[in-house]
Amino acid sequence: MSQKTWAEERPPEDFYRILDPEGKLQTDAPELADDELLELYRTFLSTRVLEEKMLNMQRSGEVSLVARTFGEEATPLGGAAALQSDDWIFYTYRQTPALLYWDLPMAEVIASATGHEPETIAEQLDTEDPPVNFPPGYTPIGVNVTNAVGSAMADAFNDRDTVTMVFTGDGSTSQGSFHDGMNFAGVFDVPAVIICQNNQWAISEPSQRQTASETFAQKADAYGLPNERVDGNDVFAVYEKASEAVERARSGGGATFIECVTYRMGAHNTSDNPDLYRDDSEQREYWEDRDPVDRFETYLRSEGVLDDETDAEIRDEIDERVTDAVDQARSISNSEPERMFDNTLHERSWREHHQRAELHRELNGDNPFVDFTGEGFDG
Amino acid sequence: MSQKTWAEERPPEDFYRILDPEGKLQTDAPELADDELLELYRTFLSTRVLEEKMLNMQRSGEVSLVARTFGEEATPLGGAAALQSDDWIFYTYRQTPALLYWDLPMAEVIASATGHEPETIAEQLDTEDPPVNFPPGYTPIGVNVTNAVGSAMADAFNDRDTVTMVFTGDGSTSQGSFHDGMNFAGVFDVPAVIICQNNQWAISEPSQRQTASETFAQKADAYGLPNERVDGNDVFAVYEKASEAVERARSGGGATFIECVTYRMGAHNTSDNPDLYRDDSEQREYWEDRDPVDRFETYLRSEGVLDDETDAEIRDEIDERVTDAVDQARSISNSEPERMFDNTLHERSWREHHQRAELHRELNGDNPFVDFTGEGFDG
Amino acid sequence: MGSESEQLELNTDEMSMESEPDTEEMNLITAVNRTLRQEMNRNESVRLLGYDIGPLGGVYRGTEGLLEEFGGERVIDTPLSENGIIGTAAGMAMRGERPVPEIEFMGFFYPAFGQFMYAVVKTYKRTGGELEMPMTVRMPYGGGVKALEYHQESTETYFVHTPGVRVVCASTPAQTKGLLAESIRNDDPVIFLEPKKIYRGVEEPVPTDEYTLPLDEARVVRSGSDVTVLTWGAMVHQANAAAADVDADVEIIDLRSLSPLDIETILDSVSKTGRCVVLHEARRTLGLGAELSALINEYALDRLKAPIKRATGYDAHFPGHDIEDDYLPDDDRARYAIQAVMNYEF
Amino acid sequence: MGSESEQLELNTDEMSMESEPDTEEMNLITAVNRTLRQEMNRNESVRLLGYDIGPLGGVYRGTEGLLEEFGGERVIDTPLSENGIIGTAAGMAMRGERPVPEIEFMGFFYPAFGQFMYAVVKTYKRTGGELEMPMTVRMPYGGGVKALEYHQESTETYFVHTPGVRVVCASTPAQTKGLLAESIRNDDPVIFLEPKKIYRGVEEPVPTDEYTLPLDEARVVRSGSDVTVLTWGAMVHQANAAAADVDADVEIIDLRSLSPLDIETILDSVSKTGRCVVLHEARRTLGLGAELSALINEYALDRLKAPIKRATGYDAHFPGHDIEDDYLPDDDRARYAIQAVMNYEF
Ligand SMILES: Cc1ncc(C[n+]2csc(CCOP(=O)(O)OP(=O)(O)O)c2C)c(N)n1
Ligand SMILES: Cc1ncc(C[n+]2csc(CCOP(=O)(O)OP(=O)(O)O)c2C)c(N)n1
Ligand SMILES: [Mg+2]
Ligand SMILES: [Mg+2]
Repeated sequence: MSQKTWAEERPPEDFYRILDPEGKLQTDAPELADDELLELYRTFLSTRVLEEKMLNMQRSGEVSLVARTFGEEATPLGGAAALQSDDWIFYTYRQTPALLYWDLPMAEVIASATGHEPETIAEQLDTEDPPVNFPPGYTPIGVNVTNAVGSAMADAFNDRDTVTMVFTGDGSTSQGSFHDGMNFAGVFDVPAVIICQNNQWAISEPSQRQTASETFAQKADAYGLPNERVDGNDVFAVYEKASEAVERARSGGGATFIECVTYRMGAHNTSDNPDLYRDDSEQREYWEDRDPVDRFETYLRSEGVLDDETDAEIRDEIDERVTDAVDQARSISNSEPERMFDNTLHERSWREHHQRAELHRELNGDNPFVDFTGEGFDG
Repeated sequence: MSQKTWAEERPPEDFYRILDPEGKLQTDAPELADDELLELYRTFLSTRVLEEKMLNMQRSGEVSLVARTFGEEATPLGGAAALQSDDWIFYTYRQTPALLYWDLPMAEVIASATGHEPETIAEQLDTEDPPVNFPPGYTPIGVNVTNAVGSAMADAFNDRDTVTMVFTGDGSTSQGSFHDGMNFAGVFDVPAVIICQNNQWAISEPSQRQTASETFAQKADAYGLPNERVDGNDVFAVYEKASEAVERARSGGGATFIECVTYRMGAHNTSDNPDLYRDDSEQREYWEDRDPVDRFETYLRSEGVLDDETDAEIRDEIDERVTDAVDQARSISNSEPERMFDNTLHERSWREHHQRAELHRELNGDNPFVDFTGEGFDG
Repeated sequence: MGSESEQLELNTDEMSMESEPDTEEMNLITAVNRTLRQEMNRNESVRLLGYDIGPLGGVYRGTEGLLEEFGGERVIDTPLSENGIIGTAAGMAMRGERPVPEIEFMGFFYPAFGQFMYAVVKTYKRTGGELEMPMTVRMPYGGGVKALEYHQESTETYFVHTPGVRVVCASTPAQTKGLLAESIRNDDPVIFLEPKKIYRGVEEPVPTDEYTLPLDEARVVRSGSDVTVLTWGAMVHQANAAAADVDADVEIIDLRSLSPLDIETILDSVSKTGRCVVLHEARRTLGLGAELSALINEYALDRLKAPIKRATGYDAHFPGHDIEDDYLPDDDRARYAIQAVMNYEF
Repeated sequence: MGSESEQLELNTDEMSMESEPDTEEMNLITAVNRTLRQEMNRNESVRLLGYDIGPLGGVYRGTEGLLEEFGGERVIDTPLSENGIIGTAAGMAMRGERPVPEIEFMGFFYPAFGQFMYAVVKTYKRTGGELEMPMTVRMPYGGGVKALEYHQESTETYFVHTPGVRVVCASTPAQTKGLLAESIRNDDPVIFLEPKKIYRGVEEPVPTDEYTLPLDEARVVRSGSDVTVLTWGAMVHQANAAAADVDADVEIIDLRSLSPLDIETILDSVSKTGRCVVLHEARRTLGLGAELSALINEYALDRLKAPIKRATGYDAHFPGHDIEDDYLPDDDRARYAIQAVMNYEF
């Protein structure tokens, strides 16, 4: 009977790959200029630095929970880089590179982990809107897939050539909302790209406990969507297939489903302790050898796009930006308690008015329950 | 802009078939003895007679709503015939032949359309339990697929060799509960057979509006389940593939998904008027030519299993049974109003006790709102 | 059922119209249909989603003719998934559309509860007000039509307990027009309940011009000094019938907005009459009557001359046809409750 | 938080045990774990389902060690779908199993609302009592742990308004053991709420022998003559703290069963004290406090010396960490409510 940890099953590796684990091209590289390549590199690094920093802040209690992208960065990065301004990205908690690539202010990323009310962050951080649209990251999983497809329906019906990209985890494919999003995407032929960031784990459950399908890519069959399966640790492969999908979507060819095979190197988040359920010493080694950043760096250096000097410059710049962002985020003061009522409905009802008054009294040390007529808090 | 009715798209016909539309064998018939063949025939006919009778009862207001299986009978019949005693069938409102094949009393079928409380039917109809288990037919769709898979999980975990079969419509595959059932079936390798009775319509919507997948069968890919696609109007084809699936399930080989392609010849149910949304004169003709009963009858006669005399006997016997069943069902008197509280929870709470008393008073013409102490209705 | 004249009177100044508007006699479902058409003409972002709303025009014909007039990108027949409908509608709303999904029956909303809770009611807050969710979910609700299980439910509690959404219920054709138009124009998500039992039962003159009715004001259907009946939807008509048939001067309030409540109108009325009955189809326990009673207790206890009685559905599953009339509250049950509180003495 | 001695006393005769039972000091989550183990040993049909309940032992470790002891067919890690968990559990229950699904957080139950409404609460009725649905859905609920959105909810209203299901909430380790065991043995579906804030905060001696506590009896935590506080779960401890710190003789009732309610105990208490405060984390509108207030109004109005006040969460989304303490009711808010009703004069 006894089962202590899961035995992992490595998924098939017959996926699309451009850059091999040693950082050598297996086939033609995508057409990217040097500055575009460096932009990818910069995002890789800034993700690592930022997340490392946030991890420290979590340890010291400044932020409450951190979920890292570590080791999976090529997937959100390659996907996001395939988009254009005005496109939409529906993300989860594991796509930091997609946010940073499109200049979602780092301070906002940090702030969102502090647990401040959204209005507080918006007001106290004087930041610019990124060129790509990010709806909110939300906690419940699967939900964003359906919403993203709705977003793409809006584009289709308005004949806009905007594309919506959505990221979902492997575990999240089990949700009804994943099913709905995929199905509606097929029926309405929408300009969407649905990316499954298959890191093989959903908290403590390996993907063989999530589905019996051999690949996640083949789930697209159920919905009549074209699919791709790529090495999720190869930013070129992800970029190329995402670009094809974006192009198809933008030109009216409908939605595509892309499985990016990667691996969750660490804990689910800072509340999690994977030692309890997986013994991944062997897997770790295997996946460390396939690290997306190392691989890309090797390539850049071998192509002469990156040298020690540029690297140092980039790293310095990132350190500075992260430090600034941390300062900015730290400067946010706690919300006014009454904030909790903001943006519930557009207009204040009697109830809202009344409960605000109750809260106000309580905070002032006055008894909030003194209204016995319904008119006690007026005027 | 204007769209008045749907243009139908006939699904691909590259499915498994044994008996061609003319009633000729395309390949070997399943091994069924003459009495088994006649049992199938008898169920075909009794379904038609019973449903016709119920339609009349609906017109005269004796039953409230009738959904017919007309033209689709081979699918539930062939599926159900592949089972054995003690197996389980989770059905919807469109599998009357499955119920009748396994001797679910006709009177119960009729009674369930009268809108009597379940307890009333159970008490007033002195009927025997059928050899196969039927959980209740429930109105919300998709739900039964997950429940059936749970039933099969129970069998698997208890090492029983019972099989659970579940029927779902094409439209119902869009529900999250379908997704969940399929997914859990794959992951837990359960002894279940999931049959999609694809009659190409979900009330007013044709299946091309339900999903972009070319076939329903291929939806199984998403869940790692084997699938079959059969001519749903060919009872032999359905029986054969269902039998293989049942055999696989019973011997520990896990679940199978079977798409049976058929066509809803009539209205969704007696509240529906399909003329409003489909112009199916052409389709009807096509599908009438493929009528499952005609086809099977032709075969039986050509094989000498059926002749006019046997046919007449069977029909007489059915008429008698249906007449009896109608009489039985008609004899059910309306529920005692207090029945509504039965079987909500096992024990009566204060609330139930109290509300029963209120109802009782109301029915007696007494004011039910006279208790102002909470003790008014005691003893 | 008694006379229904009172509730058919339109409180015209409420509609801020000139006197003597042109009207057309119509029933409630026709008012739904006309209002959808009006709003779709008025604003291109209004899109209908649901199953069976296209060529069929809805199982109750609420969307009849709209596909022909507006095409398949405005009247969108979807796959058969309530969660998919609400979830894609939410995505559309995030992009500036004004989706008006139809859920075929209130009792089929439940599979959509995830999207409802996670995307619909929270987006506006979650984005600090940046993304709005102007969605109006239409649902036929309520019993008395001898339909199968889940076709007769009245489960507004699940919505009323939830922040970030309005719940509106119309009781007459003219009310329907004004409230539905306002719901669609409103920037909050709205659950719009249509009492299907009286889709076709009751006709009244409905002004042909555009008008809206406020979402935050209950409507005094009938003034009285002895006892207040709080109700909405189809039950307004039962309350009227009871009022006509009881030895008390009954004030009837049609809540119209079930969430948030117009507490001032409610308290004013009960403070005046000192007695109150709540009449609703929903199950009693934590039906909206519970909140109404609690509010009155909290803010007008000293005005109460009698306990508040709740004439409601019972805490049981909606029963079979043969006894559904015994389950549902009606004018008799309303009358009993009125008499009970009238006869009460401390 | 004030003294917590009172509520830790075990009402031992309630457990029908001999005097002086062996006990072990433990916290609430350990009591959950031990009780699951006990019931799994006692009855082979008890099977746990959920995600992360296997090798991880639950994100709160409620199922720790159980996979190793009972194997993967008794402790079933499922795909990540609440609807799938509840739906397959329902199918298993139809086949005579006693599934005990875990929903990781109450706020993630919503995608399962379809299966819950269609299969769980209705099967027993739908089959005229032939098929039972003996399922116990365990869910950590409630706030105060500085977790993300939907990890802090208290939405028992959705369940309490629904017929065909029991709703039970434990407030101490010893209560947990007796109530959870009884829930699992009970033939009705039970929503079993675990106050995660005090999973580890409070320890008490728990009898080592098997015992059950009734699902239909509220518990008088502390007797008093001036005012009744109705509460449950983590708030019982806040009520105790408030009672210790207020100039009134407070009676505290831990409801234990939120549905159906033990109305007799409630009415007895309020009839005695004449004053009542409800204390709950849930949003106020149609929180269970509404029903309690309405019931008291209906059956004990003439005993009331003051309106009933509801010290509750506000009608807003559960806020960010920075202000969650201002959202949640605590001993202060309870005290204010007690004082308000104590000082009230007609
Ligand atoms: C509806 C819902 N159920 C449960 C959770 C709790 N939860 C958060 S993340 C997670 C695992 C998700 O796994 P996966 O989709 O593979 O994404 P990953 O974390 O691996 O990126 C779970 C169960 C949730 N957020 N939402
Ligand atoms: C959850 C839910 N939503 C909506 C309905 C209303 N409804 C009843 S049958 C039906 C169509 C089902 O189509 P399909 O699955 O193809 O089955 P068929 O009627 O063709 O046999 C619909 C929408 C329902 N019963 N349950
Ligand atoms: Mg994952
Ligand atoms: Mg169909």
